[in-house]
Amino acid sequence: MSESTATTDRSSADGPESEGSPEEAGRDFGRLMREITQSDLLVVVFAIFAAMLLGGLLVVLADKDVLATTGYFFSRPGDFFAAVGGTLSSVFTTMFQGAIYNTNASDVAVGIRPFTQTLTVATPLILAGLGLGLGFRAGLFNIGAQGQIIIGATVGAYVGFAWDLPVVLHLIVAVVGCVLGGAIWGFIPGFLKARTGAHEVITTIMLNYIALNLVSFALSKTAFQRPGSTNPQSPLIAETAEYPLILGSAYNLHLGFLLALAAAGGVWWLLERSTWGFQFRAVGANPHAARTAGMSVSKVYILVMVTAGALAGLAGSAQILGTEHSLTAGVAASFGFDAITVALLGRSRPLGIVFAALLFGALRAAGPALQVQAGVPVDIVLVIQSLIVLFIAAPPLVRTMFRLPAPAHVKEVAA
Amino acid sequence: MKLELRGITKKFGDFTANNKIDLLVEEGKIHALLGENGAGKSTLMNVLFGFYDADEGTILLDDEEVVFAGPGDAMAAGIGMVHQHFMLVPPFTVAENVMLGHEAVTGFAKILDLDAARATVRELSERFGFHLDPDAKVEDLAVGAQQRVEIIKALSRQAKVLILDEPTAVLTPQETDELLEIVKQLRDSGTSVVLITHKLREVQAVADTITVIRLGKVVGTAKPTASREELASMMVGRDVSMTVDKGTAKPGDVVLAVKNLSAKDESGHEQLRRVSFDVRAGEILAVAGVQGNGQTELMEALLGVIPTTGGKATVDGEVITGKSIGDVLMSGVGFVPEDRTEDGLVATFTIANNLILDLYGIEPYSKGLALQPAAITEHAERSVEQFDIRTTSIRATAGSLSGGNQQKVVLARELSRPLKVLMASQPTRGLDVGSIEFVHKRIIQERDAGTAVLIVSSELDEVTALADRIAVMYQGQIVDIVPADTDRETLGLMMAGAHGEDAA
Amino acid sequence: MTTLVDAPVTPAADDASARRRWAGPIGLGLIGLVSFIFFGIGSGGGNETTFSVARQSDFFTIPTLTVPSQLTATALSVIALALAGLAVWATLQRRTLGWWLPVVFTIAVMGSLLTWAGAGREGTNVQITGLLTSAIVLSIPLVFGALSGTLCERSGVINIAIEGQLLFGAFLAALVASATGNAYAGLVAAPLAGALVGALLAIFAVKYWVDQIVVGVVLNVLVIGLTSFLFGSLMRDNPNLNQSMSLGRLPVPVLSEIPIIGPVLFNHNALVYIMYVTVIVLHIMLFKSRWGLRVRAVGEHPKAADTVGIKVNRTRVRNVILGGAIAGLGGAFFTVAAGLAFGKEMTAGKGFIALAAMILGRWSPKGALLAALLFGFADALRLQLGIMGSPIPSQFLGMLPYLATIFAVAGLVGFAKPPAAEGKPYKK
Amino acid sequence: SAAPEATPAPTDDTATPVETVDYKPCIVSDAGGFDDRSFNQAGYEGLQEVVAAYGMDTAQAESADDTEYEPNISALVAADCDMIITVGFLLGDATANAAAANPDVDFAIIDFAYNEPIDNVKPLLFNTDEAAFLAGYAAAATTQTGTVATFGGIPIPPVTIFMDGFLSGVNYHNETQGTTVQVLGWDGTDGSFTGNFDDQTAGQNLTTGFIDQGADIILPVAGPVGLGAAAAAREAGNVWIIGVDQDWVVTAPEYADIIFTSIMKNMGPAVYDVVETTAVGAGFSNAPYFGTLENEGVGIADFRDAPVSDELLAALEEIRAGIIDGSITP
Ligand SMILES: Nc1ncnc2c1ncn2[C@@H]1O[C@H](COP(=O)(O)OP(=O)(O)OP(=O)(O)O)[C@@H](O)[C@H]1O
Ligand SMILES: Nc1ncnc2c1ncn2[C@@H]1O[C@H](COP(=O)(O)OP(=O)(O)OP(=O)(O)O)[C@@H](O)[C@H]1O
Ligand SMILES: [Mg+2]
Ligand SMILES: [Mg+2]
Repeated sequence: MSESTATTDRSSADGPESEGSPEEAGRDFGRLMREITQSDLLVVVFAIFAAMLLGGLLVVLADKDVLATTGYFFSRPGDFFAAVGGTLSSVFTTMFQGAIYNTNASDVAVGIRPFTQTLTVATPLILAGLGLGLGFRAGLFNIGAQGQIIIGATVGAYVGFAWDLPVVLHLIVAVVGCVLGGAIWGFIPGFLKARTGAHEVITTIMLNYIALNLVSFALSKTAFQRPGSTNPQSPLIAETAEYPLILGSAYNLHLGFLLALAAAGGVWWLLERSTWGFQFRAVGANPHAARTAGMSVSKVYILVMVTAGALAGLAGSAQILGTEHSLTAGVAASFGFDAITVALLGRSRPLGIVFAALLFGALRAAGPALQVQAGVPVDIVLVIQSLIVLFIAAPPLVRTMFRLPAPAHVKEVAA
Repeated sequence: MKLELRGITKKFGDFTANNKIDLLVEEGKIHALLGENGAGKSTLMNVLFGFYDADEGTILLDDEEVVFAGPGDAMAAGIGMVHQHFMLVPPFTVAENVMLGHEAVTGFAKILDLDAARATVRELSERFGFHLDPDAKVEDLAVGAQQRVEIIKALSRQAKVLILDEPTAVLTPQETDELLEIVKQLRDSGTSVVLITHKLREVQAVADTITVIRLGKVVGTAKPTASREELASMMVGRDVSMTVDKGTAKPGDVVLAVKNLSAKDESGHEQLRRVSFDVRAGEILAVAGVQGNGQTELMEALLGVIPTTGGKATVDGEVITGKSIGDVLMSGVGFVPEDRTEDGLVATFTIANNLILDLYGIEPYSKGLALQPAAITEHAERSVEQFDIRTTSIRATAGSLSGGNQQKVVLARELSRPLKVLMASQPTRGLDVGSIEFVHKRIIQERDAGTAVLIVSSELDEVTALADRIAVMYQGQIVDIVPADTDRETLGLMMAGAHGEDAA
Repeated sequence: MTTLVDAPVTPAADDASARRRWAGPIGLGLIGLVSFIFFGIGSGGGNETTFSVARQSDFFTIPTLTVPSQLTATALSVIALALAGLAVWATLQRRTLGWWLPVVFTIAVMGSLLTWAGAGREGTNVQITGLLTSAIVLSIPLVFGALSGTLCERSGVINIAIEGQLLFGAFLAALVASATGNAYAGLVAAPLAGALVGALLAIFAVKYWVDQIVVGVVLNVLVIGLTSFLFGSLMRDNPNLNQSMSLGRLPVPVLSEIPIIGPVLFNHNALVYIMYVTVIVLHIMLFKSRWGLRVRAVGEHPKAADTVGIKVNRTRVRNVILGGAIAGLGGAFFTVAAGLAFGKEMTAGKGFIALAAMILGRWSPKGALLAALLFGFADALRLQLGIMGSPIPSQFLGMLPYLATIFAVAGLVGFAKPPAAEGKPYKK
Repeated sequence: SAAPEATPAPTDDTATPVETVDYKPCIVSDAGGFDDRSFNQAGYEGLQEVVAAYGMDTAQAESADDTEYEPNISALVAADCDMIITVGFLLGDATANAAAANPDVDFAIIDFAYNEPIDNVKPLLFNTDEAAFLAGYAAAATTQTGTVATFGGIPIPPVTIFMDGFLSGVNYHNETQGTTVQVLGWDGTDGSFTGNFDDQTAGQNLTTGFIDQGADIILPVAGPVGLGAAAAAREAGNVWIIGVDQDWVVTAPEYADIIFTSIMKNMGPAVYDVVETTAVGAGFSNAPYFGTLENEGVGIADFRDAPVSDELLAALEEIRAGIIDGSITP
């Protein structure tokens, strides 16, 4: 039930009543009602609305059709507002059609494709986000997911195209490869922090760049290139190493997504229900007390970073075994960095991270449609996406903007 | 300056910490505010100081209604406060902390005039017989020393109304007397003082009027002439025995043996020099001494928080020095740290979790990797009820508890498993008389159950009340180990370095 | 630099402190050994290395210096090893040696590396002056960025938006400079751009308690999006709004004519001199002035600051805006100072390196400068080796600055304690 | 839709089209984006021209990163594009998949060829090294210091092919004319790279470094980073820059006076032709298009201010002929 409160926890230090518990079912119901009226869900809806408006206006400014009308604005203001309205609505509908359901699709099967695309894109974000969230809970600000994804994907890719193994086994070995790769890349900063106190922010940033150079180097060697080509692009991985498509070949959604959900469950259990997680959270909240209580802070740091790396490695597997199937220097896209926002938006709670990742997935999935159908320049697409995130991260702002009631526990401070 | 509070109500969420409290402090009077832990004293003072804004009620200074947007306004209005939870910036030096907010500066770049600040600190600590190095970093100071800084900080501002929230909680008897003298002087020079303390002797010594609050309400006022028993029962709402009745100890064989133990602190100074002593099963050895004479390091070295540089310590013949903290704890050592908020609790964790902070790894709280929620809850509810921890729920965060109740959480945790040795630093710091009585009972119970108990306390009353034998520490060494009935004066002298026999 | 070796304070470091003392010496030893084997022996007998310290632009022209590669590289490596030995001894004696040791050590190793790199190359010789000059130049945005981060975090606000502030500064500088036809106008505009981003960060993080890192990351994306869009539309349609304007050099009289030091330190554009001043002023203000004391109090223990009447959130807002302005000023480096027109995402992640430099410099302006210089030097070295042509694959050369940083933080700096209240919104 | 105007083409103001053709050619960029001063931009501008000339409808999708190629192509397919031009080898797989899934859509891909041809994909390839060879020869003949230099963004074939051609051009001059001009920054296998296509200041410092080593003609193969090189050259004086992809005298006029020549890779015209022939001409064929000196798919721009002798120009003409008839291999 930490879960149920997870997304609404403002921080683990909020009000004296930080947890619900079975035996308080009655009060829980009261709280539930409170949370619905004041919940972040409502805020999210309004946040997206606000961001859309702002973003929409930007699109309008970026749109010459509309700008044209401003010229003779005073003579025929109607045109202007018509144009503005037109652009706005096309942006709204396109985002919906691009990310959730394609309303002008011939049949449902086609109509839901955008949604499956959202889930597919969310997969690596969930996994990497879980890793980072784990670190944040333990007080480690790990921004190394990018590098961990890259190394994981590199190892996995090699297993995928260079070895040939029987069906199921090949996939398993490839996934393990990704996990190991990521774990090793996570171990380094964990170890350095534990042994020398080296700040993880520095080491992880640097390791991201190093990973990028490593993969570029690998791709400059024939062992990683396609026969007869010198392009920095690996051969396609064997089909035996690919994640099976769970909805058939018409959709990109692959097994990795289920794996991600499972991982979310696992991480929740690890954090909230296991002795490891208990130590992680204790060290994160008060290392002095944790140490006095006999926990080994260094061990926790290493453990956390390795686990985080492994999860990022899994995210790498979603990329290489799930969608890309061929290793390039850009295999990690910007997932490693987006995952930071995802984890923080999800307040480092597994369920929160899943939701945040889905939001990001939807935003990314809507990108191409926005460009092609609504003719929104890619840069403005970026802006709209970031605005949505910003507003969603700012419930107090959205509340003031839309006069929503503030949740009781925000006022409280654990002195 | 005359101070009046009318109908102050302060709520935290749905919990009411102050309920329509009226309080009148006459000009030039010392007004003692009594109440058990969690009664709402600090909250009330924080409201007065403008740190919390009250949900209801008004504040009047010299019959003028005032509204404080923040402590800044309060100070501008002439109110100064010594906070129970020190408001000091750890990495700053004493001087910097004292000057913060009303700095002496030179030049248009407003460069700090640190010498002026140093001077102030020296001059004040002269006057109060505090020994403070203006250039010492606060984070390196023992809690007692930090308390002195907090006091100097408040006094250096020449407040017209001075709020003292448990200023003597961690002072030595001598320091306490000095402080009370100052307070009297201040009163005579017209300052109004609100004094919060759990030490009734001090109240009787200096208070002009006494107000007692319980569960956030004023339950009455009393004359300084009232007996300690009367005051105590007013606070707690039941009769409290001021003296611990403990049977004579029946020491068994040596459990904790310390041989020539030496240790350095983090800054590399040797704080512990070849300390040796034994504690037997079923006896209490109390370490007396002025704060900062190595007691802290002794405890930390025994637990393994700081590395030892020589000697060894054994529990039932098993060496514990050099072991990991976890192993030491698991070998049957219970530890109550000196600084509970820093080392004893995780403020953002639920009470339930704090109660298993060092037990999470053992049955029944976990099986293998898996925590056992049911057991954890059950344990939490048992402890809360046994130790009478005042809280709305075991799921409340430890940070929301009052000082006394936080201490109870730590004790409850450490006493909730079979122990060979119990090591407790300042076990009753900041506790109300009721809780003190309770804690002392529990410690003696533990002794009678055959546990070897090692207590460090700067509280002579506590030392004499609990100890079967008293070890006096001075400058990192054990001056002498004397019987429990040694008189206060002798102890006082020994704490200043004199040996037992020449002292007597 | 001495501050970089004082004793660690928190448990993380306590656990490590016992071993940590060794990380440094061992690291030095290993590097010394590598230097000896690869550069010393590796230089190959008979080869010669030519060092040149003068550039055609210089006032004095100093003849190039040619040395026997193997001998020189070996000698320098031996010196490095000796220093490493000294460090080991000092550790045994529980003594701390001053900042000079790492510095001299680095110089020795670098010397032997360069000797090796230049061994037996007729066409190219080792350009000491050029190397050091570009080290300074490449560190400029890092210094400003790290200063910005320091200002913000000292008051308790994490500033991940440095990248965005640099980029927006670069953008506005180019735009204004081109529009007004005056590079200095751009130099003035840059801080405004940064301050604007800073203000947004402040509003969301301080007023609305949004997670500071989320705001920062989002602001970065926002700035990238906006500048790229305007670059692709506004600036593309009217190229005269994005010309390459240059501040031009302002050689300091006399000083700039000293060999090596002159060209390296005193023959730059205004921005560099502003940088020198900013570092010094900020260092003094932050650690010696009332303003600094209050800022640090707010960042360490806002509640305590509040109880002595310091306006916590006001202080934070001001610092974040000021920090933004400084980063924005640093952004001017990419355009008007470098004499370049604006280009999409031209800051290329420098903001994040600056963030690392801030931590490496332990949240102090002086430290930020040193850390940034370290990185700038490693970066310049990487370019120099590429130019002279070296057997090291270019991708590994590309790693050099990052590896150097990791070594510095793990080996020399070790544990650094951030401002305690960093990242936590102040709610009462 | 507002698409074409959203990222306006230089040809916005072209006269109203002669005729209106009902054909919809579209384009997907790689992660470089349509203003990369390189093949994305060239391809995009070529498309805009042909679209404007024949009043065609069009659409484009810029890829923010490698994961967006496939979604972007499908979005264009969904937008009923008749032809989709994809830019760069990174889009190779995505294009092949899309082509297989949409046999009725024509594709053209720049800088990439498949081992076995695909019916509805036309590769557009460029023997850039032929042109670079000429530039190299000219540089070797012109350098005062006997040192020329080149550097790249990242070591990938589309970049290194320039450096290869340049290098062998210089070497050819050394062999035939007995000079000992040396090339810094590329030895045929590895060399100097900024590590990305964004960091102009890195290019600037790299160039300054080359100049310190005496180089007086420099070939930056790094998109916008080349501008950093130009700035450094301008600052140092007496240093020439060789432009790439397009004629920099046109695309970077402010540096016109220090542009030695440009190694042109005429992707714009190539795109124009492919679209034109498919839409209004002979129709689509998947036969690869090779840009060569012969068909002027690649070439070098005129030496404007550069001090080149008539002998050199003559020599270059011979070499061009030699390359075309195969007697000289770049
Ligand atoms: N910030 C807070 N949030 C929630 N509850 C709080 C907070 N501060 C105090 N409380 C609660 O209010 C009550 C009064 O606390 P307060 O600190 O005033 O007690 P006190 O009289 O000072 O006790 P002590 O003698 O132990 O200091 C306690 O029950 C405490 O748990
Ligand atoms: N309702 C409950 N009943 C019994 N045990 C519980 C209950 N809730 C939590 N626990 C135990 O306490 C452990 C920590 O849960 P809790 O919710 O207190 O931590 P948390 O709220 O996640 O901590 P934080 O708020 O710091 O993240 C759980 O793993 C479980 O073992
Ligand atoms: Mg919780
Ligand atoms: Mg209190």
